[in-house]
Amino acid sequence: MAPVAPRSGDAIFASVEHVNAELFTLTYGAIVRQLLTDLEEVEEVNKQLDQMGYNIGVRLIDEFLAKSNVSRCVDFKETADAIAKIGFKMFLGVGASVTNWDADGTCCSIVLDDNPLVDFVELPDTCQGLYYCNILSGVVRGALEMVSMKTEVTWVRDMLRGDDAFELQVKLLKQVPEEYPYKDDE
Amino acid sequence: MQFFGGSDISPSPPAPTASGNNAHMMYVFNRNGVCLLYREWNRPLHTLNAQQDHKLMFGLLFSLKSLTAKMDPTSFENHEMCSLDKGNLGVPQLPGQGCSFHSFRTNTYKLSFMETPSGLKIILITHPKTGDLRESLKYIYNLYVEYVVKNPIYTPGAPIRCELFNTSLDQYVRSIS
Amino acid sequence: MAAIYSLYIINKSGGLIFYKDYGSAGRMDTNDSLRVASLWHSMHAISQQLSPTVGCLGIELLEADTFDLHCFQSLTGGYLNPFIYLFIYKHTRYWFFLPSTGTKLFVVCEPGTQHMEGLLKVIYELYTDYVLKNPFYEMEMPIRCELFDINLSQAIQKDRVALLGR
Amino acid sequence: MIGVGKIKQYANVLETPLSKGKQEVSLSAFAFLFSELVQYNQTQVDNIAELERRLEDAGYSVGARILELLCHRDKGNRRETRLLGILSFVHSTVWKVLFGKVADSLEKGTEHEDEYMISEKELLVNRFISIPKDMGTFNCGAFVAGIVRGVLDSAGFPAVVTAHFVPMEGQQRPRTTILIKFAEEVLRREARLG
Repeated sequence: MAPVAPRSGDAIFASVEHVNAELFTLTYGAIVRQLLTDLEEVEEVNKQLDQMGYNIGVRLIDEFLAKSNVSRCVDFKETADAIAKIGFKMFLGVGASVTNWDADGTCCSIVLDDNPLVDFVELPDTCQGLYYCNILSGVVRGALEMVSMKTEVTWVRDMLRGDDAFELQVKLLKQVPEEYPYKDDE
Repeated sequence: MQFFGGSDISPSPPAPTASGNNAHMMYVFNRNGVCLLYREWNRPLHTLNAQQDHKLMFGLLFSLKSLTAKMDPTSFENHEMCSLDKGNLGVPQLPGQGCSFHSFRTNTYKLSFMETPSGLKIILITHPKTGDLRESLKYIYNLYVEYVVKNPIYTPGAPIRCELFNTSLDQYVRSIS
Repeated sequence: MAAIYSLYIINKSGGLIFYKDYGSAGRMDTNDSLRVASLWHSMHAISQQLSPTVGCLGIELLEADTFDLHCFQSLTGGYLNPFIYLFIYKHTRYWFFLPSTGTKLFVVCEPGTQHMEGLLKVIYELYTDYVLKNPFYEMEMPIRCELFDINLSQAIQKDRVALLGR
Repeated sequence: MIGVGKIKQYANVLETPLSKGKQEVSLSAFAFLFSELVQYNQTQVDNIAELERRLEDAGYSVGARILELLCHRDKGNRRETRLLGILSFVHSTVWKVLFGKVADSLEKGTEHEDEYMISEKELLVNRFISIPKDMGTFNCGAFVAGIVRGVLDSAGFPAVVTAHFVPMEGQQRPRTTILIKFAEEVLRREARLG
């Protein structure tokens, strides 16, 4: 069977149920506030947000693959492209682009056109060092790990810290190649 | 399971379905798991070396057979008397015993399988869209009886090296898929 | 005339996380269903290794004398957490190092039953909704989600009506 | 409560419109996020009552902000002063913003004067959630109860708000009822206003 072409992010977003972004944004704000109250260190909050994102990514990948008809996630470049172009649009309704690939194609940036997490948000100075949107880096890391791509995902630009855009850097750490050590005690 | 009688090459070969050869490869195993024949016509991918490939194929067939025997919804033995050998997972099946599978399909290939009462296993791997090849496998089995079993210099259990069998097999397989 | 005998859902390491049969034919007791699930998990992975071309996703349809087995698989998995399949035949040990594969759903039905692929896709969507989005479901564990059961029986019912209606 | 997420109050608020038109995300995104909120809080509590309270607290902060947002945007800064006014504001305006629809019903409690009930056949936050048997009557709708309390409290109508499953005959799934029990002073003021 000729593999079905992956569906566009817009097509999927149009076909799924929506909720008002404000509910999403304010619920996320509540989560961050809870973490800031429960955990003193801002660095701890960053870690916890990333872990929560990872837990989501591990579950969300199945829906992403099923609905996007992405046939196989073997090539890191293709997968990163699919996650940026289809994933962010399908779930958050925002576009994203993949840029600055490094020479050997194992590291890239995902730049978000928009970010529904940060409407109405103004970081007070008590939160220096907080990566408010760290849940997103965790989601990307968790999703990629499920298709056997171990990655490190970090924020390179964050508008809440004064930058001009939201930019994630995705670096492939390890992807076990297709052929594998065959052991047989014959 | 019907018994494949008849000595001459009958039934006549089923009408060839498609031109060109999208048959990939064929295996023949005997009841002891020895690979008597491996013919390859079109196989771009080899994930394993020949020996591992044959072992893995045999392992797959053997396990699938015991799985299908166990899952046979029409047999009652495995409900009441679970302890009965037949139908227990992993316990070798006697050839022709219990429910067996005749093919499986993945997105990249179709595997057609036949096991004779003598325990000979014939496996043909073709394009995923190929139709039902049970008749074709019977025909190939007849080729095997004709050119191999009846070939005086062939010692059973040894890999098949009868040229005549190979050429008529190639010709026939090219015509069916 | 039950077109569908039973439905299995297996997690990423081949553990059975959901089993339901529809009628007595083909009913399995718990350990047999566990064995069937883990054996199928290995067969599915092995079938990928024997593919003559790249991009094989494993068995989608197994045709047996008295039943068909349709399998749908999510495309997660890979070599980050591989597993070993050990197979002993005539006291020689064969063991193989296989990639883990995604969550699998398979349905056992009467030979020739139509549009099982469609039904499996629907059931898979119910899984991504009512199981994966349930905060009280722990990944890879047996599924005990009331909403999944309710929606599953509705989907099977609707499908069965479609089958009988044909 | 740390001030993260408070409304932008700086000069530039006039240039950037508060809402860039009706933006939406997928229900799945919200469902996964909410599921994570519940799972995180499960790790922070020892019993169900505490879990419910924490979800309610999280909702409360959302409710307070929703009121500010809606008053700035829709009401031209006019505040509700009467009980029925604020209840219908919650039942329709707030519900529409949060859940894209008006709540199924708004009823006055029969036994007690100070009780009102907003019910929803399928509360959005509960859409994909199956409560394990051993958690009894626990309802993730506590989050929504918190939102309602946040709105009412900030609007000057303090109340105790709880979420309950109410079985409906002929339905496999119970509906969720948000029970609002107003504080004494609200009723007294309401009586005074006649």
